Amino acid sequence: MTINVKYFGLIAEITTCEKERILFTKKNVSEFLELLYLKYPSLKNKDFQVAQNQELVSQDALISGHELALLPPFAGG
Amino acid sequence: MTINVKYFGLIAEITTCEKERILFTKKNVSEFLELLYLKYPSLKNKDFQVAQNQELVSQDALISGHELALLPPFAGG
Amino acid sequence: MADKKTKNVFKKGAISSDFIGTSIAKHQSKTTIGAHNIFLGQVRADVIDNKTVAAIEYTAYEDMANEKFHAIREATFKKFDLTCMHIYHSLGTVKAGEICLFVFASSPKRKIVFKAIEYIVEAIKADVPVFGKEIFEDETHQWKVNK
Amino acid sequence: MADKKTKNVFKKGAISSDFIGTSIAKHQSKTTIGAHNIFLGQVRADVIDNKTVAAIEYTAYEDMANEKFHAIREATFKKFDLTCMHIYHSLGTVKAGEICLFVFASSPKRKIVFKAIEYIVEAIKADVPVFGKEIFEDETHQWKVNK
Repeated sequence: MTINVKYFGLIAEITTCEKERILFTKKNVSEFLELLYLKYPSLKNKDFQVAQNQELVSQDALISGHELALLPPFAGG
Repeated sequence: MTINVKYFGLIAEITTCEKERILFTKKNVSEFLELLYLKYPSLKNKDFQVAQNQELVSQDALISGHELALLPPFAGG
Repeated sequence: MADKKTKNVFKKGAISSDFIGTSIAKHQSKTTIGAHNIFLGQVRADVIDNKTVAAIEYTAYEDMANEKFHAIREATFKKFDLTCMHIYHSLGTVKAGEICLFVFASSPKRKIVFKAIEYIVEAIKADVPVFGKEIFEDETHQWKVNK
Repeated sequence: MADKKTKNVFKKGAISSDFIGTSIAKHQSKTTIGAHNIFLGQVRADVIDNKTVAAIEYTAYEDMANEKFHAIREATFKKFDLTCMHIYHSLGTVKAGEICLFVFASSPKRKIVFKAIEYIVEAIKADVPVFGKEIFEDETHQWKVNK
Protein backbone atom coordinates (compact mmCIF):
# COMPACT_ATOMS: atom_id res chain seq x y z
CA MET A 1 0.00 0.00 0.00
CA THR A 2 0.95 3.65 -0.34
CA ILE A 3 0.73 6.21 2.42
CA ASN A 4 1.24 9.97 2.58
CA VAL A 5 3.83 10.83 5.20
CA LYS A 6 4.29 14.35 6.58
CA TYR A 7 7.31 15.72 8.41
CA PHE A 8 7.53 18.81 10.62
CA GLY A 9 10.12 20.98 12.33
CA LEU A 10 13.36 19.22 13.18
CA ILE A 11 12.11 16.04 11.53
CA ALA A 12 11.55 17.83 8.20
CA GLU A 13 15.09 19.20 8.46
CA ILE A 14 16.40 15.64 8.61
CA THR A 15 14.22 14.29 5.82
CA THR A 16 14.78 17.48 3.78
CA CYS A 17 11.18 17.26 2.63
CA GLU A 18 7.81 18.05 4.16
CA LYS A 19 5.85 15.20 2.68
CA GLU A 20 6.24 12.17 0.51
CA ARG A 21 4.33 9.06 -0.60
CA ILE A 22 5.81 5.80 0.62
CA LEU A 23 5.00 2.33 -0.64
CA PHE A 24 5.19 -0.38 2.04
CA THR A 25 3.86 -3.74 3.10
CA LYS A 26 4.46 -3.59 6.86
CA LYS A 27 1.53 -3.47 9.22
CA ASN A 28 2.10 -1.36 12.33
CA VAL A 29 3.72 1.95 13.23
CA SER A 30 6.97 0.59 14.65
CA GLU A 31 7.48 -1.63 11.60
CA PHE A 32 6.87 1.34 9.37
CA LEU A 33 9.36 3.42 11.35
CA GLU A 34 12.02 0.73 10.89
CA LEU A 35 11.54 1.23 7.16
CA LEU A 36 11.92 4.99 7.54
CA TYR A 37 15.08 4.61 9.62
CA LEU A 38 16.68 2.79 6.69
CA LYS A 39 16.01 5.83 4.55
CA TYR A 40 16.82 8.44 7.24
CA PRO A 41 19.19 6.87 9.78
CA SER A 42 19.49 10.04 11.88
CA LEU A 43 15.73 10.01 12.65
CA LYS A 44 16.41 7.10 14.96
CA ASN A 45 17.60 9.10 18.00
CA LYS A 46 15.10 11.91 17.58
CA ASP A 47 12.18 12.60 19.85
CA PHE A 48 8.87 12.52 17.96
CA GLN A 49 5.29 11.25 18.10
CA VAL A 50 3.33 9.69 15.27
CA ALA A 51 -0.14 10.82 14.22
CA GLN A 52 -2.34 8.76 11.94
CA ASN A 53 -5.18 10.66 10.27
CA GLN A 54 -4.51 13.55 12.68
CA GLU A 55 -4.68 11.51 15.89
CA LEU A 56 -1.63 10.47 17.93
CA VAL A 57 -1.08 6.71 17.82
CA SER A 58 1.16 4.29 19.71
CA GLN A 59 4.00 2.28 18.21
CA ASP A 60 1.93 -0.88 17.90
CA ALA A 61 -1.06 0.76 16.22
CA LEU A 62 -1.99 -0.77 12.89
CA ILE A 63 -1.55 1.50 9.91
CA SER A 64 -4.95 1.84 8.34
CA GLY A 65 -5.19 5.48 7.41
CA HIS A 66 -4.16 7.49 4.42
CA GLU A 67 -1.89 9.95 6.27
CA LEU A 68 0.91 9.59 8.81
CA ALA A 69 2.75 12.52 10.39
CA LEU A 70 5.99 12.58 12.38
CA LEU A 71 5.67 15.29 15.03
CA PRO A 72 8.64 16.59 17.01
CA PRO A 73 8.01 18.13 20.48
CA PHE A 74 5.28 20.78 20.44
CA ALA A 75 6.22 24.42 20.92
CA GLY A 76 2.94 26.30 20.63
CA GLY A 77 2.15 29.45 22.57
CA MET B 1 -11.18 66.35 70.89
CA THR B 2 -12.31 66.84 67.29
CA ILE B 3 -12.08 64.26 64.56
CA ASN B 4 -12.72 64.29 60.81
CA VAL B 5 -15.25 61.63 59.89
CA LYS B 6 -15.79 60.47 56.32
CA TYR B 7 -18.78 58.59 54.94
CA PHE B 8 -19.02 56.56 51.75
CA GLY B 9 -21.61 54.89 49.57
CA LEU B 10 -24.77 53.77 51.38
CA ILE B 11 -23.45 55.28 54.63
CA ALA B 12 -23.11 58.72 53.03
CA GLU B 13 -26.69 58.40 51.80
CA ILE B 14 -27.84 57.96 55.38
CA THR B 15 -25.73 60.77 56.81
CA THR B 16 -26.52 62.96 53.77
CA CYS B 17 -22.97 64.27 53.94
CA GLU B 18 -19.57 62.93 52.91
CA LYS B 19 -17.55 64.33 55.79
CA GLU B 20 -17.92 66.28 58.96
CA ARG B 21 -15.92 67.28 62.04
CA ILE B 22 -17.21 65.79 65.27
CA LEU B 23 -16.32 66.88 68.80
CA PHE B 24 -16.28 64.04 71.31
CA THR B 25 -14.81 62.80 74.56
CA LYS B 26 -15.25 59.05 74.17
CA LYS B 27 -12.22 56.88 73.80
CA ASN B 28 -12.73 53.87 71.56
CA VAL B 29 -14.41 53.08 68.25
CA SER B 30 -17.54 51.42 69.64
CA GLU B 31 -18.11 54.30 72.09
CA PHE B 32 -17.71 56.74 69.23
CA LEU B 33 -20.19 54.78 67.12
CA GLU B 34 -22.77 54.96 69.94
CA LEU B 35 -22.46 58.71 69.66
CA LEU B 36 -22.98 58.56 65.89
CA TYR B 37 -26.04 56.30 66.25
CA LEU B 38 -27.68 59.04 68.31
CA LYS B 39 -27.22 61.40 65.40
CA TYR B 40 -28.01 58.85 62.64
CA PRO B 41 -30.21 56.10 64.13
CA SER B 42 -30.56 54.18 60.87
CA LEU B 43 -26.78 53.61 60.71
CA LYS B 44 -27.22 51.07 63.47
CA ASN B 45 -28.36 48.11 61.33
CA LYS B 46 -26.01 48.84 58.48
CA ASP B 47 -23.00 46.76 57.53
CA PHE B 48 -19.78 48.80 57.60
CA GLN B 49 -16.17 48.75 58.73
CA VAL B 50 -14.25 51.56 60.38
CA ALA B 51 -10.88 52.85 59.18
CA GLN B 52 -8.69 55.08 61.30
CA ASN B 53 -6.03 56.98 59.40
CA GLN B 54 -6.71 54.73 56.40
CA GLU B 55 -6.32 51.42 58.23
CA LEU B 56 -9.22 49.18 59.25
CA VAL B 57 -9.61 49.03 63.03
CA SER B 58 -11.67 46.88 65.39
CA GLN B 59 -14.49 48.11 67.61
CA ASP B 60 -12.30 48.32 70.70
CA ALA B 61 -9.45 50.26 69.06
CA LEU B 62 -8.63 53.53 70.76
CA ILE B 63 -9.30 56.62 68.71
CA SER B 64 -5.99 58.38 68.34
CA GLY B 65 -5.92 59.55 64.75
CA HIS B 66 -7.17 62.58 62.97
CA GLU B 67 -9.46 60.78 60.49
CA LEU B 68 -12.12 58.10 60.79
CA ALA B 69 -14.01 56.63 57.86
CA LEU B 70 -17.15 54.49 57.79
CA LEU B 71 -16.83 52.05 54.90
CA PRO B 72 -19.76 50.02 53.60
CA PRO B 73 -19.04 46.68 51.83
CA PHE B 74 -16.43 47.01 49.10
CA ALA B 75 -17.50 46.70 45.48
CA GLY B 76 -14.31 47.26 43.51
CA GLY B 77 -13.55 45.52 40.25
CA MET C 1 6.23 53.86 54.93
CA ALA C 2 6.17 52.44 51.41
CA ASP C 3 9.52 52.45 49.64
CA LYS C 4 8.09 53.33 46.24
CA LYS C 5 5.80 56.18 45.37
CA THR C 6 2.11 55.44 45.61
CA LYS C 7 0.55 55.83 42.17
CA ASN C 8 -2.96 56.96 41.38
CA VAL C 9 -4.71 53.85 40.10
CA PHE C 10 -8.00 55.58 39.37
CA LYS C 11 -9.21 56.73 36.00
CA LYS C 12 -12.25 58.87 35.39
CA GLY C 13 -14.99 56.89 33.65
CA ALA C 14 -14.68 53.64 31.71
CA ILE C 15 -11.34 52.13 30.65
CA SER C 16 -11.26 52.06 26.86
CA SER C 17 -10.14 49.16 24.68
CA ASP C 18 -7.71 51.59 23.01
CA PHE C 19 -6.05 52.28 26.34
CA ILE C 20 -5.66 48.54 26.91
CA GLY C 21 -4.28 47.99 23.39
CA THR C 22 -1.76 50.80 23.84
CA SER C 23 -0.72 49.39 27.19
CA ILE C 24 -0.06 46.00 25.55
CA ALA C 25 1.97 47.67 22.78
CA LYS C 26 4.20 49.41 25.32
CA HIS C 27 5.33 46.02 26.64
CA GLN C 28 6.74 44.85 23.34
CA SER C 29 10.11 46.45 24.06
CA LYS C 30 10.42 44.28 27.18
CA THR C 31 11.85 41.19 25.56
CA THR C 32 12.38 39.18 28.76
CA ILE C 33 8.59 38.85 29.02
CA GLY C 34 7.15 35.56 27.75
CA ALA C 35 3.63 35.72 29.17
CA HIS C 36 1.07 38.41 29.90
CA ASN C 37 -2.17 37.87 31.77
CA ILE C 38 -4.84 40.54 31.68
CA PHE C 39 -7.98 40.65 33.78
CA LEU C 40 -10.81 42.98 32.79
CA GLY C 41 -13.86 43.68 34.94
CA GLN C 42 -16.87 44.64 32.83
CA VAL C 43 -20.14 46.10 34.12
CA ARG C 44 -22.98 43.61 33.70
CA ALA C 45 -26.54 44.59 32.80
CA ASP C 46 -27.87 42.43 35.63
CA VAL C 47 -31.62 42.13 35.97
CA ILE C 48 -32.76 42.45 39.61
CA ASP C 49 -36.49 42.43 40.42
CA ASN C 50 -37.27 43.14 36.76
CA LYS C 51 -34.99 46.18 36.68
CA THR C 52 -31.88 46.24 34.52
CA VAL C 53 -28.56 47.72 35.63
CA ALA C 54 -27.67 50.51 33.18
CA ALA C 55 -24.43 51.66 34.83
CA ILE C 56 -22.35 51.55 38.00
CA GLU C 57 -21.20 54.79 39.59
CA TYR C 58 -17.94 54.14 41.41
CA THR C 59 -16.68 56.14 44.37
CA ALA C 60 -13.74 55.39 46.62
CA TYR C 61 -11.97 56.42 49.77
CA GLU C 62 -9.25 57.47 47.38
CA ASP C 63 -6.26 58.00 49.68
CA MET C 64 -6.78 54.70 51.47
CA ALA C 65 -7.58 52.92 48.20
CA ASN C 66 -4.35 54.08 46.54
CA GLU C 67 -2.41 52.95 49.63
CA LYS C 68 -4.12 49.55 49.42
CA PHE C 69 -3.40 49.26 45.69
CA HIS C 70 0.22 50.07 46.48
CA ALA C 71 0.35 47.44 49.24
CA ILE C 72 -1.14 44.85 46.86
CA ARG C 73 1.52 45.78 44.32
CA GLU C 74 4.34 45.38 46.83
CA ALA C 75 2.97 42.07 48.13
CA THR C 76 2.51 40.74 44.61
CA PHE C 77 6.10 41.52 43.59
CA LYS C 78 7.33 39.86 46.77
CA LYS C 79 5.26 36.73 46.12
CA PHE C 80 5.65 36.33 42.36
CA ASP C 81 8.54 36.78 39.92
CA LEU C 82 6.84 39.40 37.74
CA THR C 83 8.53 41.68 35.24
CA CYS C 84 5.80 44.28 35.65
CA MET C 85 2.23 44.81 36.75
CA HIS C 86 -0.37 47.53 36.31
CA ILE C 87 -3.76 48.20 37.86
CA TYR C 88 -6.35 50.71 36.68
CA HIS C 89 -9.78 51.18 38.26
CA SER C 90 -12.60 53.45 37.15
CA LEU C 91 -14.20 56.18 39.24
CA GLY C 92 -17.50 57.78 38.28
CA THR C 93 -20.01 56.32 35.85
CA VAL C 94 -19.27 53.16 33.86
CA LYS C 95 -22.07 51.90 31.66
CA ALA C 96 -23.09 48.25 31.25
CA GLY C 97 -20.66 46.62 28.80
CA GLU C 98 -17.84 49.02 29.65
CA ILE C 99 -14.67 48.12 31.51
CA CYS C 100 -14.11 49.28 35.11
CA LEU C 101 -11.02 47.28 36.12
CA PHE C 102 -7.85 46.49 34.16
CA VAL C 103 -5.15 44.35 35.77
CA PHE C 104 -2.05 43.48 33.75
CA ALA C 105 0.68 41.10 34.96
CA SER C 106 3.75 40.05 32.93
CA SER C 107 6.49 37.54 33.58
CA PRO C 108 9.09 35.49 31.73
CA LYS C 109 7.01 32.32 32.47
CA ARG C 110 3.32 31.64 32.11
CA LYS C 111 2.65 29.65 35.29
CA ILE C 112 3.48 32.70 37.40
CA VAL C 113 1.11 35.11 35.66
CA PHE C 114 -1.91 32.83 36.17
CA LYS C 115 -1.32 32.74 39.93
CA ALA C 116 -0.41 36.42 40.14
CA ILE C 117 -3.46 37.75 38.30
CA GLU C 118 -5.89 35.81 40.49
CA TYR C 119 -4.05 36.94 43.64
CA ILE C 120 -4.17 40.60 42.58
CA VAL C 121 -7.84 40.59 41.57
CA GLU C 122 -8.97 38.81 44.75
CA ALA C 123 -6.93 41.25 46.87
CA ILE C 124 -8.50 44.24 45.09
CA LYS C 125 -12.00 42.88 45.67
CA ALA C 126 -11.29 42.19 49.35
CA ASP C 127 -9.07 45.06 50.49
CA VAL C 128 -9.71 48.20 48.48
CA PRO C 129 -12.41 50.66 49.63
CA VAL C 130 -14.25 51.18 46.36
CA PHE C 131 -18.03 51.50 46.34
CA GLY C 132 -20.43 50.85 43.49
CA LYS C 133 -23.88 52.28 43.03
CA GLU C 134 -25.79 50.13 40.55
CA ILE C 135 -28.05 52.48 38.63
CA PHE C 136 -31.08 50.88 37.02
CA GLU C 137 -32.64 51.97 33.77
CA ASP C 138 -35.49 53.62 35.72
CA GLU C 139 -32.89 55.69 37.63
CA THR C 140 -33.44 53.94 40.95
CA HIS C 141 -30.33 52.34 42.44
CA GLN C 142 -28.89 49.80 44.84
CA TRP C 143 -25.41 49.39 46.34
CA LYS C 144 -23.23 46.64 44.94
CA VAL C 145 -21.49 44.22 47.33
CA ASN C 146 -18.53 42.04 46.28
CA LYS C 147 -18.88 38.30 46.73
CA MET D 1 -17.39 14.37 14.39
CA ALA D 2 -17.44 17.82 15.91
CA ASP D 3 -20.85 19.44 16.09
CA LYS D 4 -19.59 22.94 15.33
CA LYS D 5 -17.46 24.04 12.44
CA THR D 6 -13.72 23.96 13.03
CA LYS D 7 -12.32 27.49 12.80
CA ASN D 8 -8.90 28.48 11.57
CA VAL D 9 -7.07 29.69 14.67
CA PHE D 10 -3.89 30.63 12.84
CA LYS D 11 -2.87 34.11 11.84
CA LYS D 12 0.06 34.97 9.61
CA GLY D 13 2.80 36.72 11.58
CA ALA D 14 2.56 38.46 14.95
CA ILE D 15 -0.75 39.29 16.64
CA SER D 16 -0.99 43.08 16.93
CA SER D 17 -2.06 45.03 19.99
CA ASP D 18 -4.65 46.73 17.78
CA PHE D 19 -6.20 43.38 16.95
CA ILE D 20 -6.42 42.59 20.67
CA GLY D 21 -7.90 46.02 21.47
CA THR D 22 -10.52 45.61 18.75
CA SER D 23 -11.36 42.15 20.00
CA ILE D 24 -11.95 43.57 23.51
CA ALA D 25 -14.14 46.35 22.08
CA LYS D 26 -16.34 43.80 20.28
CA HIS D 27 -17.26 42.25 23.63
CA GLN D 28 -18.78 45.43 25.04
CA SER D 29 -22.16 44.65 23.52
CA LYS D 30 -22.26 41.39 25.52
CA THR D 31 -23.61 42.78 28.76
CA THR D 32 -23.94 39.48 30.60
CA ILE D 33 -20.14 39.34 30.77
CA GLY D 34 -18.61 40.50 34.06
CA ALA D 35 -15.05 39.24 33.69
CA HIS D 36 -12.57 38.75 30.88
CA ASN D 37 -9.25 37.00 31.17
CA ILE D 38 -6.69 37.35 28.40
CA PHE D 39 -3.47 35.40 28.04
CA LEU D 40 -0.80 36.63 25.65
CA GLY D 41 2.29 34.67 24.73
CA GLN D 42 5.18 36.95 23.75
CA VAL D 43 8.43 35.85 22.08
CA ARG D 44 11.36 36.26 24.48
CA ALA D 45 14.84 37.37 23.39
CA ASP D 46 16.37 34.47 25.33
CA VAL D 47 20.15 34.25 25.44
CA ILE D 48 21.40 30.69 24.85
CA ASP D 49 25.16 30.03 24.67
CA ASN D 50 25.78 33.77 24.15
CA LYS D 51 23.37 33.92 21.22
CA THR D 52 20.17 35.95 21.42
CA VAL D 53 16.84 34.79 20.01
CA ALA D 54 15.71 37.34 17.41
CA ALA D 55 12.49 35.62 16.31
CA ILE D 56 10.55 32.38 16.33
CA GLU D 57 9.33 30.92 13.07
CA TYR D 58 6.16 28.93 13.73
CA THR D 59 4.95 26.05 11.62
CA ALA D 60 2.12 23.62 12.35
CA TYR D 61 0.43 20.48 11.22
CA GLU D 62 -2.44 22.82 10.43
CA ASP D 63 -5.35 20.43 9.89
CA MET D 64 -4.61 18.47 13.05
CA ALA D 65 -3.87 21.66 14.99
CA ASN D 66 -7.20 23.24 14.07
CA GLU D 67 -8.96 20.03 15.08
CA LYS D 68 -7.11 20.11 18.41
CA PHE D 69 -7.96 23.78 18.97
CA HIS D 70 -11.57 22.89 18.26
CA ALA D 71 -11.48 19.98 20.72
CA ILE D 72 -9.98 22.28 23.38
CA ARG D 73 -12.76 24.76 22.72
CA GLU D 74 -15.46 22.11 23.09
CA ALA D 75 -13.89 20.68 26.26
CA THR D 76 -13.52 24.15 27.78
CA PHE D 77 -17.17 25.05 27.19
CA LYS D 78 -18.20 21.73 28.71
CA LYS D 79 -16.03 22.29 31.78
CA PHE D 80 -16.56 26.03 32.43
CA ASP D 81 -19.56 28.34 32.22
CA LEU D 82 -18.06 30.73 29.67
CA THR D 83 -19.94 33.29 27.61
CA CYS D 84 -17.32 33.14 24.89
CA MET D 85 -13.73 32.23 24.15
CA HIS D 86 -11.27 32.93 21.35
CA ILE D 87 -7.86 31.54 20.46
CA TYR D 88 -5.42 32.98 17.91
CA HIS D 89 -1.97 31.57 17.22
CA SER D 90 0.71 32.91 14.90
CA LEU D 91 2.26 31.07 11.98
CA GLY D 92 5.45 32.25 10.30
CA THR D 93 7.92 34.69 11.80
CA VAL D 94 7.24 36.46 15.10
CA LYS D 95 10.01 38.73 16.35
CA ALA D 96 11.17 38.97 19.97
CA GLY D 97 8.72 41.23 21.84
CA GLU D 98 5.85 40.38 19.53
CA ILE D 99 2.78 38.35 20.45
CA CYS D 100 2.31 34.81 19.12
CA LEU D 101 -0.66 33.55 21.18
CA PHE D 102 -3.85 35.33 22.19
CA VAL D 103 -6.39 33.49 24.35
CA PHE D 104 -9.53 35.33 25.45
CA ALA D 105 -12.11 33.87 27.89
CA SER D 106 -15.19 35.71 29.16
CA SER D 107 -17.81 34.81 31.74
CA PRO D 108 -20.38 36.43 33.99
CA LYS D 109 -18.16 35.62 37.02
CA ARG D 110 -14.44 36.09 37.57
CA LYS D 111 -13.54 32.84 39.35
CA ILE D 112 -14.42 30.87 36.24
CA VAL D 113 -12.23 32.83 33.84
CA PHE D 114 -9.10 32.33 35.96
CA LYS D 115 -9.52 28.56 35.86
CA ALA D 116 -10.59 28.50 32.23
CA ILE D 117 -7.69 30.54 30.86
CA GLU D 118 -5.09 28.34 32.56
CA TYR D 119 -6.85 25.20 31.35
CA ILE D 120 -6.94 26.45 27.76
CA VAL D 121 -3.31 27.61 27.66
CA GLU D 122 -1.98 24.39 29.19
CA ALA D 123 -4.03 22.33 26.74
CA ILE D 124 -2.67 24.32 23.79
CA LYS D 125 0.91 23.81 24.97
CA ALA D 126 0.38 20.06 25.46
CA ASP D 127 -1.93 19.01 22.65
CA VAL D 128 -1.51 21.20 19.59
CA PRO D 129 1.10 20.29 16.95
CA VAL D 130 2.81 23.66 16.55
CA PHE D 131 6.57 23.85 16.05
CA GLY D 132 8.88 26.75 16.79
CA LYS D 133 12.25 27.47 15.23
CA GLU D 134 14.15 29.89 17.44
CA ILE D 135 16.23 32.02 15.11
CA PHE D 136 19.25 33.67 16.68
CA GLU D 137 20.63 37.05 15.71
CA ASP D 138 23.49 35.31 13.84
CA GLU D 139 20.87 33.41 11.75
CA THR D 140 21.63 30.01 13.29
CA HIS D 141 18.65 28.31 14.91
CA GLN D 142 17.42 25.70 17.37
CA TRP D 143 14.04 24.04 17.82
CA LYS D 144 11.93 25.19 20.76
CA VAL D 145 10.39 22.60 23.11
CA ASN D 146 7.49 23.40 25.48
CA LYS D 147 8.05 22.74 29.17
